[in-house]
Amino acid sequence: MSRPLGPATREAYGQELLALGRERPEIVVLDGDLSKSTMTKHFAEAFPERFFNAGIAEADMVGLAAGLARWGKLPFVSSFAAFLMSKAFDQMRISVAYAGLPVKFVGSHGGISLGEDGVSQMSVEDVALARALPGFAVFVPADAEETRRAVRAAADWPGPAFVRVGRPKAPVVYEGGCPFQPGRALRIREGRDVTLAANGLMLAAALDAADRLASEGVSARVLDLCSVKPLDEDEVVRAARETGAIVVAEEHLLAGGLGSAVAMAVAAEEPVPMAFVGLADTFAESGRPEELMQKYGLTAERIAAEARRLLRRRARA
Amino acid sequence: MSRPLGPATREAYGQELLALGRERPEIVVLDGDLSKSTMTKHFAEAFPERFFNAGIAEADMVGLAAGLARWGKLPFVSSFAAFLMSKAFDQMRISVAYAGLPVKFVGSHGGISLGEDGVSQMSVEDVALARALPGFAVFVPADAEETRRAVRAAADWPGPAFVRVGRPKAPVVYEGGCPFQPGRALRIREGRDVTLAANGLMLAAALDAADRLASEGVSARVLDLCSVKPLDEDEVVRAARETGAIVVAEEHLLAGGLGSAVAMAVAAEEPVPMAFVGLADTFAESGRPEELMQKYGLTAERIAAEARRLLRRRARA
Amino acid sequence: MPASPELPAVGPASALGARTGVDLARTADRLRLLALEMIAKAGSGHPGGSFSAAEIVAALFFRVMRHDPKRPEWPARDRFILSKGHAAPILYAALAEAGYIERGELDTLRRVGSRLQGHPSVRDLPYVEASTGSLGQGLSVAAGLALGARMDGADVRVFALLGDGECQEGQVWEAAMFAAHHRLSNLVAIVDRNAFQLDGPTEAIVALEPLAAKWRAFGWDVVEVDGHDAEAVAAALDVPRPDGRRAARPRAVVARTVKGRGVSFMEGQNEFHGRAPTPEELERARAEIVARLGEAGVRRA
Amino acid sequence: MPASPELPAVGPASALGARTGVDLARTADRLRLLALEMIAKAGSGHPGGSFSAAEIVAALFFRVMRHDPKRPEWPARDRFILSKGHAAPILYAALAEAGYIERGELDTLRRVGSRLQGHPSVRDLPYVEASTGSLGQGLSVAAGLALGARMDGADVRVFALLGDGECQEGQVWEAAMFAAHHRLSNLVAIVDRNAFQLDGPTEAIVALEPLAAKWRAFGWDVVEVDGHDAEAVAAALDVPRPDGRRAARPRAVVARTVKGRGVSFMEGQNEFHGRAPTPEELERARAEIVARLGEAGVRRA
Ligand SMILES: Cc1ncc(C[n+]2csc(CCOP(=O)(O)OP(=O)(O)O)c2C)c(N)n1
Ligand SMILES: Cc1ncc(C[n+]2csc(CCOP(=O)(O)OP(=O)(O)O)c2C)c(N)n1
Ligand SMILES: [Mg+2]
Ligand SMILES: [Mg+2]
Repeated sequence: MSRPLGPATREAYGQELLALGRERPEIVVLDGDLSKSTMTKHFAEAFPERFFNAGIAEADMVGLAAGLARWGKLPFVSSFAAFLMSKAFDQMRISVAYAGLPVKFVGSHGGISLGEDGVSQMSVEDVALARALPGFAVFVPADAEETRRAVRAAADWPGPAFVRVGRPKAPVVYEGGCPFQPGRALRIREGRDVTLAANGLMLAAALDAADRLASEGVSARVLDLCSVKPLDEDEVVRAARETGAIVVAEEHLLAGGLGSAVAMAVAAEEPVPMAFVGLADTFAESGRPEELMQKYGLTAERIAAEARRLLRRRARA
Repeated sequence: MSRPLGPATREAYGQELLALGRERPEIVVLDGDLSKSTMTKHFAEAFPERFFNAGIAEADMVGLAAGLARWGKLPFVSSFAAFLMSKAFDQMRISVAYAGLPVKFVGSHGGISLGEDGVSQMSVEDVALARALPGFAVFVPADAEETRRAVRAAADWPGPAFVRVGRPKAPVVYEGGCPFQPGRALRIREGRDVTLAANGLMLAAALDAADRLASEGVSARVLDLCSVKPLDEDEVVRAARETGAIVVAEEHLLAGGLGSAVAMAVAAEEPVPMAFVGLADTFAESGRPEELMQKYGLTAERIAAEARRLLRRRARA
Repeated sequence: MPASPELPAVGPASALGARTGVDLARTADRLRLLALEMIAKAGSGHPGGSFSAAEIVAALFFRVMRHDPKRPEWPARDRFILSKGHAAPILYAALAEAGYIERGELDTLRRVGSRLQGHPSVRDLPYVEASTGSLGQGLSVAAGLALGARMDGADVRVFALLGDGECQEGQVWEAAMFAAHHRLSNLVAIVDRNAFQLDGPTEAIVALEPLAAKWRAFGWDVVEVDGHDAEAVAAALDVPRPDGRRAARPRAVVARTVKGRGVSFMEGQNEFHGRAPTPEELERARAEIVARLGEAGVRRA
Repeated sequence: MPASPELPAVGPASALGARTGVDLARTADRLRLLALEMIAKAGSGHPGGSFSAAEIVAALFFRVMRHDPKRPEWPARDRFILSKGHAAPILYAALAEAGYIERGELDTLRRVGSRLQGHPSVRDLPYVEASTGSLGQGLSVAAGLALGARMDGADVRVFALLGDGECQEGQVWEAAMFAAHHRLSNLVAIVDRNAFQLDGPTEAIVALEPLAAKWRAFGWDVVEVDGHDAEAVAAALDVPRPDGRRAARPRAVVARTVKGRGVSFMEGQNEFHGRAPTPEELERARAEIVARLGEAGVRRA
């Protein structure tokens, strides 16, 4: 990627959680024996009496958080996104979502870019699962700055929320602050010919793709859809209307992810040709993050190629 | 619903499992203390030595099945769809899907039509979760006849599979046998003006909606998308091209369900206006099945209304 | 102000000791009667596990727990979680008997729009702390409440009622391990040891014995008790308040019970795990309970 | 045909008794050396929990288990599941040492396209029975294999190696309860009791003690053993074959170990739970192991 690398989004989470902890005494934090990786360790060091290590027992951890929330605390709960969503989905469903409790989940090591540890630790379905929890907000920030905003927004969100953060250093997208708000898409680049919508690490890739396309005379709009849920349907539909084609890119399975949410919104209001960059029905593997992103097609080149394909098709039509 | 009621799809499952058990000695069945409800009891009575009650321990049950499959058995695993998918997702992800083992999951009491027991027992996210498991086939049969075919197809499917069956008696859609095949949509009614695509109990509702529309001079095609995964993208795209509008109906959350799969296929190849009938981001509640279907908009009227809306919009355009 | 046996005072006005006047055995039967009628009216529900828990729930609501029906969200209330959520009817009966909800509302059980969901919903009802129905989750939520209470130095106890079959869920043991580690002595787990789960006897399906030894090995202070001796149950449940002498361990009460207890033809008959009585069965069951209560007791129920 | 200490015969040709000639202590160190180099080359991985398990894995692969590297899918093989999947390097070392894979392939650990995934993948490697890495799942899969073996009357034993931290997962206790209920005496669970999990000491995070009592209360035949005394470990693991005298209970071996064992500056140093050695650390660690093995032993490793 051509953008300078900033801190990992998990590191930004750790720092922002520490800051929030200073401001809000009701915040408590739970982790599932991964505090050194999820970066809740910063909070744990500063507020040991408000930090609970649930051990390797994710289901119990989510129930504990529900109880703490019902008591009146504001719990943040972390683990790898894979274990958080996959091992405790039913607890989120009943103990948290159905109960309507404001528990905040931050899953780290989202996507395949965690690299060498491989499939068991990779979360490529967390967004699909979180979207399937009524009342949950779902945010996938792109860089450190946006993570800080998203974590704060999660704390303020009235119900439960899930935020996905990542392991590797993240390309800087937002230099002078990020105006992230739940339910709002951020149009970070204007464009007429095609829209590139993305979040997480794929947002920087979308910007790079837009650069490439610009050099070919194609004007690509770029939307940051960090707020997967609620989705800014208006802005998405506007993009469909004004640019006539949309490529959605995400570090996630295509099934149930961001692309599917955008596809439904667009189909309902302003059907236009779309393309989807993400993982088809497959597991990834161990490897260096960049190599994996390349091998599994999560790249700026791929986004640009899909955009070109949509434009060619429009030209033919 | 206006179609005659036949056996519940869970009952058809129980019977077909028994038949399969007679034919294939390698089939073993596991249940999570719900064999009287999931109807694996028929198999359990006939083949007690090939039936294992895992107790109320769904995660372990899925792991046991993985071990049995690795040993060389062909395990069918049942519980309520809600507990099966929600409590054992990670075990399906790693012990089954990543391992590529042919374990067959049949979740009963899918959807909200289980009625009085209420939210905790209702599964409205099972299809989204199953779709997010690489290599899984996902079938949602509409009636007893189709269930028999789908259960058999699951047994034959080379990898893992999930089949959703339901609690209440199901309207008969297939009288003289059902030609269900994985990856094949069934065009059960021809039509030119709009396509109604559905599965499970909503298929009968779609047929009823088509009847209503026919009486208004609208020719509605009806597609049975029992095979949610693999999805018959060709037939779906053909429907888009030939009818120009699609309503998708499912007894499931809109997030990550059948509608989202169809929306992506259509957007990628032949964008047309679509409407989605299903549960928005909400939990249902206890109540009589018909009342719930009515209250949450899972009805023929609603499908017909959405079709009319799409047609009016097309007329205006 | 001593409470009358008919309508026991459960609020803070009544000192705990004063409530020893309540006839818990009769109260338990009154809860059974309400639960029975509720389930019959709804046409579905779980009598077996409601009845086995009647004395436990009676002891909690009308003797052991500090709570005030006029202030359901009173911060100093003791908390109760029905982890075996399918026994909702016995909880709803207690909520009605204590005055949290109207007696008449019990007729709405399991109907569209009702607050009386098939399984308890925290968003719908007063004095309900957790949404349950998916087995295995309640003890974790209870431990979270107990932890919160301790963080804030609140003099509050938390009670969670579990099924024995439910103890097959691994999450129960996760919660047990965590609670013991954190020495949540303000937490009490009660296991309704009725020896049956949905498909049959627990020991035939996945055996739980030695159950008390399991809880002990997980660090709990275990008391075994006859779950239909309401006074004995109350004594076992009434752990010292956090500000009192600390047990330093959470307590598990293994209450030996009979599924369907209180109605002869339901006792140990697991078909009544989850089905409503027919009209005839309703009458027979009603007659049995009424015979024990006497007409006076019934009028109030 | 007695096996040579350098390259122990592990196939069926060698009667079990004949394999007592293998020097398990040396073999364990050779596995450590391979694991160390593999992790260093990969630049990431988990030395701590690989080293604590070296004697256990050595005892299993080179003494206790019946298996034949020339026939990885031999139906009569004993099965092994590394439930604590992050210790993959010690498993891969054993697979190489036994001859299932080439020594050179170890250099591909964690690289794109390699069969040596960060955590074991059943689809990729011979003599691997389960994909692991998400903790808590292996014992259930092992119980399923043991059950399948028993159904078919196969004379096969199944071994699952768990972390101690991993025993905080409820699924482990679900599997324990099921296996005891079904008297899966052909199943052995080994707990690598190295007293550390990722964030620190197990007893400081969520205490597991009394761990042996837990397994016992869940119906297992428990043996505690020094996990670095490979001969003692082998003896504890070598449960009677199903056709022999039946223990009628599955066995749990709680192996007391030291995390990072075998490299002085890694022992009990939990930072080496999940990080690769630096080049200098690699040299120091290598030197220590080599000193124990002697040059002859190293050449073969
Ligand atoms: C996770 C989960 N699995 C399955 C069920 C279905 N179910 C409802 S009640 C029940 C049996 C419960 O047995 P037990 O805990 O002993 O309760 P009791 O005997 O007191 O009714 C089962 C399996 C459920 N509610 N939740
Ligand atoms: C379900 C799950 N949660 C969290 C992790 C992350 N993780 C990897 S290793 C580890 C610690 C394991 O401790 P233990 O089981 O004691 O293993 P050992 O000490 O032998 O390395 C954790 C928490 C995981 N792999 N799986
Ligand atoms: Mg019971
Ligand atoms: Mg350990």
